[in-house]
Amino acid sequence: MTLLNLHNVAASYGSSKALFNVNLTVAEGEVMALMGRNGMGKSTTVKAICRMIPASGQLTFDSQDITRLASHQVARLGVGLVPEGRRCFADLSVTENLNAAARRGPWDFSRVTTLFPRLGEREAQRADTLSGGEQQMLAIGRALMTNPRLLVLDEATEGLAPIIRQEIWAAIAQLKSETGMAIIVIDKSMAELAQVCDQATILERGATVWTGAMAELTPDISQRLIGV
Amino acid sequence: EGIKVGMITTLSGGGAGLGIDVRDGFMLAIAQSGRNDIEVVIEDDQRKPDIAVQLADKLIQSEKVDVMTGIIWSNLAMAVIPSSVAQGKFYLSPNAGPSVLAGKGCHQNYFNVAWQNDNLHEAAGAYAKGAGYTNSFIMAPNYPAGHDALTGYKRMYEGELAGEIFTKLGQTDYASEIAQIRASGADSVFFFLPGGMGISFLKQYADSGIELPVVGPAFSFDQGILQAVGDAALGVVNTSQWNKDIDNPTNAAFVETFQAEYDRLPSLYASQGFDTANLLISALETASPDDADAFRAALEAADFDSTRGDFAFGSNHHPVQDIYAREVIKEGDVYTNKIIGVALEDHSDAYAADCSF
Amino acid sequence: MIRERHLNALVLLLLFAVPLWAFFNDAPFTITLATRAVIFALAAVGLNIALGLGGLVSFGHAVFFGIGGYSMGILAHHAQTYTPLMEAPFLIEGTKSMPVIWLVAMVTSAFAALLIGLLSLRTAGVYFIMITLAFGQMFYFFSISWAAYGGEDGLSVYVRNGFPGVNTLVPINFFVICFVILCLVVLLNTLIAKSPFGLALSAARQVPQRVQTVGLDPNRLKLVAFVISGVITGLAGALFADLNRFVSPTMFSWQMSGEIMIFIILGGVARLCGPIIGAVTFVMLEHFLGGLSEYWHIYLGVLLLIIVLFARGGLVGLITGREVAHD
Amino acid sequence: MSTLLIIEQVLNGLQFGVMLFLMAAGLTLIFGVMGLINLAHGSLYMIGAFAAAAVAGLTGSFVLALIAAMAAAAVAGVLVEMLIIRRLYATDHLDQVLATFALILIFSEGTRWLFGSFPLFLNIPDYFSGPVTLPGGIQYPLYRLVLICVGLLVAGALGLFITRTRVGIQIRAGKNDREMIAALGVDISKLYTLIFALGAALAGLAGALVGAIQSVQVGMGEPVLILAFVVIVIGGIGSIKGALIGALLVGLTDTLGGIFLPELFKLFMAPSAAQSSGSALASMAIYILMGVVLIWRPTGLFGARI
Amino acid sequence: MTDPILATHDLQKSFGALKATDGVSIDLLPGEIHAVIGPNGAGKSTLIAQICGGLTPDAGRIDLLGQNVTHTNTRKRAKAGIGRTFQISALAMEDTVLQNVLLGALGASGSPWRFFRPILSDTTLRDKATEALTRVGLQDYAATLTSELSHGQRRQLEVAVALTLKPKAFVMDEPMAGLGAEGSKLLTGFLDALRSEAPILLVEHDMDAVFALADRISVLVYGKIIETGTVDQIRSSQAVREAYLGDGA
Ligand SMILES: Nc1ncnc2c1ncn2[C@@H]1O[C@H](COP(=O)(O)OP(=O)(O)OP(=O)(O)O)[C@@H](O)[C@H]1O
Ligand SMILES: Nc1ncnc2c1ncn2[C@@H]1O[C@H](COP(=O)(O)OP(=O)(O)OP(=O)(O)O)[C@@H](O)[C@H]1O
Ligand SMILES: [Mg+2]
Ligand SMILES: [Mg+2]
Repeated sequence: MTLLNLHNVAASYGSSKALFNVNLTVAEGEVMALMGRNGMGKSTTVKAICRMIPASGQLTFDSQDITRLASHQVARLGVGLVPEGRRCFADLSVTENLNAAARRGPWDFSRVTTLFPRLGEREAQRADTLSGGEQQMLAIGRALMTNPRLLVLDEATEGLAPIIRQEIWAAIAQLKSETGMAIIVIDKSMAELAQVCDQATILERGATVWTGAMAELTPDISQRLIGV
Repeated sequence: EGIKVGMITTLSGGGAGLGIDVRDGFMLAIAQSGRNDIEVVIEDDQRKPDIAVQLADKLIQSEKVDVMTGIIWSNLAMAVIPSSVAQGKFYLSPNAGPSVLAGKGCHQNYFNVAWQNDNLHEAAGAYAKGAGYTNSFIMAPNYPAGHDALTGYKRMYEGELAGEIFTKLGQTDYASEIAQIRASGADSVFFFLPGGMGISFLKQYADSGIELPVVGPAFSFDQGILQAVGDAALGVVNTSQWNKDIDNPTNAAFVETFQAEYDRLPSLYASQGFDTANLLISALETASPDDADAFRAALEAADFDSTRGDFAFGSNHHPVQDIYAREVIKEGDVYTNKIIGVALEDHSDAYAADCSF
Repeated sequence: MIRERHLNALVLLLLFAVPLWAFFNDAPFTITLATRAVIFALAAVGLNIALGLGGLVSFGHAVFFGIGGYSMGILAHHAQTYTPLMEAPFLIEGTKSMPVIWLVAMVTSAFAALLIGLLSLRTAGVYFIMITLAFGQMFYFFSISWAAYGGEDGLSVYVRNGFPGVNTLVPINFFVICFVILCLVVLLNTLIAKSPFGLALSAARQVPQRVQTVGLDPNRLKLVAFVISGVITGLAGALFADLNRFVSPTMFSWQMSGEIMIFIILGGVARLCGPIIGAVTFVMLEHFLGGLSEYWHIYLGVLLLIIVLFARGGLVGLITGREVAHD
Repeated sequence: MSTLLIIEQVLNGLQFGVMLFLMAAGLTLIFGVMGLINLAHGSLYMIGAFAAAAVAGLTGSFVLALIAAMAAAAVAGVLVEMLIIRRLYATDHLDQVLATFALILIFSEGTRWLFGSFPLFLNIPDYFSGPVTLPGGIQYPLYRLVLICVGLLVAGALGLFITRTRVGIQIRAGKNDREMIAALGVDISKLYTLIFALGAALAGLAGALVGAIQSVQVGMGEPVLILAFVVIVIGGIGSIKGALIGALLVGLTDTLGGIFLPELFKLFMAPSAAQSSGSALASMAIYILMGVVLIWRPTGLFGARI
Repeated sequence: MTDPILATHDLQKSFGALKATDGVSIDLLPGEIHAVIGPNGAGKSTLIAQICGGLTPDAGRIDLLGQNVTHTNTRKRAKAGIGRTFQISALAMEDTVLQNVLLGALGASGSPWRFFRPILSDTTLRDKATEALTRVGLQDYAATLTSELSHGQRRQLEVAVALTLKPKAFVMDEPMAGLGAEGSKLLTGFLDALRSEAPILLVEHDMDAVFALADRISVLVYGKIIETGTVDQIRSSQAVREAYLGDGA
């Protein structure tokens, strides 16, 4: 069943257009890689989904039109965002960050701290004094605490130690297999993406230029569209 | 052809009540005179000196008024009057009377129809002396008019001082001053705290349980603010050159028509505005401002019926008048004042000697 | 939509043409009003150097306005009473000469700005706003109780000060003096904005840590901007005092600081002519609304609200549209 | 000067401080938490006082007057937030300054238009009026003791609200990153309206409580506004604890400065001149305090370190 | 042996009870790329902040070109030759790309006290700036507002600004962060060439880049260097695997 669908989506920052024609479909339980070179509109697409910038075209989530909803309404429908650059709440402690927008469901404080023990160790520390990696974990934990149906990870492994990165990929795989959560992943590590993702969509200059099963993404296509 | 009067007064913001009363009193007299050749241009100074200066420029330069009036506050008066009279205009002050303008800085075209700033305080001092107070606690805000007030009181009072305090201008909490009064062993309290400051002080003073007699100038007991002070003011003695019960026909008619016209009791300031207009009208009967010398002589004669009864100008164009002691009473629902005696008779001011035109 | 550069030229032209028209049509008060607007604009252009370029939201610029005012007031007061300002250790006399007064106003403002800036720049953001306000209030309360120079009553100067070769008593002459100064300062502002200093200052406003890592001291850049800004506002204060022939503590009041800031916001922050348009608009609103009703402040308030809500980037933003990249 | 008098003056300082806190509490919420410079906060204080005076005049009940004060201020606050302020969160502080300055003009003159130019009457209710005798024989007005208690109570309740409740956490999160908290599913604009209403109601309450011992008049809000800003900046913006401590510091400095500075000057000056210079310095005292605090700790006593 | 360009000796820095830097001695030799890797929260950024002057160490010493700079401020260290890039981009977002680079050139020139002549008419500065932009491949974006750059482009700009300083030593905190695979590859090639200009102290989590570039690698774990060595030594170290690399690399 289709969970999220973007059809002919366009968006702009003020007068400069960033998205022209994005088409993207995520089915329930599916993990989708959103790929493209730097500046091609991946993060902008995420913002459009989360209604953080005005967009035109058609966006549906769970067969509901979300094109005109407010940001918090989309989140409540079940979109959990781990934004580019983490954006933890600087003045809040780790616990407060996690609890701020928590919603009922299988993911709670103890489950998140089991996934990321380090967050448990630093539960009273202010977010702005956490190390970069700790902040990244916090951002993921925070999104999980809202118990989303679709988790959006925008460069969620950026700046993490390889060992933690592995943990996060493992966690994504675990989420996929155990909870059936749908996930959109933006990441630069092709190898890992290839392992966990079912589908892939590639953007170029704000438009979808390729979409298909991960397995069909040949080195030749990726060389041309992503550069590796 | 008619004459043009420029009135700069405070009509908006915190101190607007005073300006509105002066204006209403003034306009009432103009209306009653039946003269339609007097045009009054009214401007709002917002209680800002630089705005007042600018308005004066406007009235003189583009309205080309003959006579100016209206300013409430001494600091605005100091900003406007010297340069206006220097440009040959007549200025009739309905309220402010800073000491400089009564003494060294006096001017032949400047007439004060209300009082010299010290007058009411002097009267308070005289009353205190007469009432047998020997150990007063005195208090005023720390600015020139406040200093003048304490000086004025001390000039007539002659007793000991239990304490002398300068408060902050605009202060609203007087707990610490009240504690000092309680501890000082004073037998009476004199204060000059115009506007909201006086209301706050009186309410807090009444609530403190101190029962020492209080004396002050009329400014904190004027009709406009008495209602806001309420019971706390009852029985307090204050000094004023005017009260609504001064027994003369002009005053009785004034009080009645003012009430009928504006639906409120006239205040001290309204009476001053009214008298100022009547002085002007009386002078216009005999001369025109175009003939400055004749007009000045007509003003000096002060040949009009004042709400205060006898009224005359001293050598420095400031009033020579009786100043009364009044007591705050309640008439039905309304707080008002009643005259209980004369504090100073035919009083002029301390600066006249310094004045030579 | 017109280009901002054209708008700036138009504004200055109009600002000059209107009083000129008034001069030939014998409307001296219009000239006075225009002079007032020009002086306020000058004060605001001064603040805009700190605020617009340097991001220093000073809520205490009335300090410099007042210092300028009192420089004029005190010097002229001593000159007109023939009393020396100071006898020991050396004799200082008052003066009625504008250039001298301006110099004194600018130097004293510079000192004050240096001192206030040094202390205030330890803080940032809202704390900076408030600490500058605190300095403003200190000066205000001090001037109120400074009996030697009139305290709250202020100081009157009976005759406008002189400028060599110009009869300053003629309103249009005084206007021209103020206008020329304004133009010079606007020119200075343009140059600064494009200069190396301006670039560094702009970066210091946005990313001080970056400025440090390229080897520059962001606080020193800001301090210099603050001093330049204070000097200009101080000069405006001296002119304002001369326009009114009067100074009083209200020149130091927080409302004054607020008004100077409001001129800028109204016109458009960091826009070259924003402060000028803001000051002119405000003076005109005050003048024309003032006669409408006793409650004219309500109209003023509503108009200002409409401007904030619907004109992003102030009036200049409204007229010229979106801000374009600097060239 | 006797010890007793000094104790009484300290009490006065505390009481003045608590009074300032009532005003500062609402301001620090709106200013600190929502990041909004609300110059019109003083107007909300004034609205509270006027509403209280009007209702007390009509009904004679002080309790009703207090309720009316909070309600009127809250309603005004909500209206202002929904119609105007809401559009300004995204813009910088300066637009807020101009907009709320405009609001001051509208509120002040609107109030004058409604209630006239003269101060209104609002008095302490009988059951709180008059002095009580404290241990040691100090005669102290009961109402002022009540004020101290109310202020401390509000301080405690607010502190708990902001640090312990979920709504409190969301509000602080919104302060850091409004867009992000919304993207996580919190309706931040509703939340902000609520906070604004709460802050306004507190200002209204302060206006009514303080109005009973001061004068209820147009323009009463602005001087307090400045003091309240001083308070929250000394305490560190956004910190309720800071606002309380800042308020007490300012209250004590102001009260004790007004007494002791002139005394100090009398040691080496003529009494009258000492009075005058002493009180001149005293009127600057709190600003000097603020300057010193900020130079020592650039983000106030309890503000976030940068 | 050649003298190190940059060296720390037994640096100590604690946050409360946490020893973020616990006796770190590390050096940077001419012409080399010395990578510092370690788990998140190990203290890498804290170490960099101390080297660049953002934090003052509790104890220990920092030498730059043989001079003790432990107690000089950021500005002086920048002048003395440290070129830094930030982990989270610190750029003037309202200014254009060119203006950001010009700032670097201006800083290097050391004299911002010029008020009257437009900076753009200063061709020396302008050439320097354009050259730096060209080297990172942003020459076409000179007039773009920095806020309109994508994340990856901002990282490139960070490096460009450091280039204009012509530093004696580069200190880079995760320059690859946020770069796409292709971008990383390009930057890797670029840094490889850069080392001949000045040595680089590189903090990076992108192991492909680190292994491709580093002459030496130090592994920082909870404030302590547990190992320093060549790529192969580090790769094969059991301790490093456990603490950091995991079994993927
Ligand atoms: N706030 C903004 N204002 C204006 N333009 C922007 C803004 N953010 C991004 N852009 C532009 O929109 C385009 C798409 O940016 P976006 O951040 O979506 O790219 P991306 O694919 O996520 O790149 P990256 O991999 O570098 O994160 C870019 O060209 C960028 O310059
Ligand atoms: N100001 C501070 N107060 C308290 N703890 C701090 C402070 N700054 C950093 N820390 C802590 O010090 C440790 C080291 O942080 P640092 O940022 O140096 O890590 P890092 O090695 O750069 O990690 P990453 O690779 O994730 O960026 C972390 O545990 C962090 O939480
Ligand atoms: Mg992105
Ligand atoms: Mg780090």
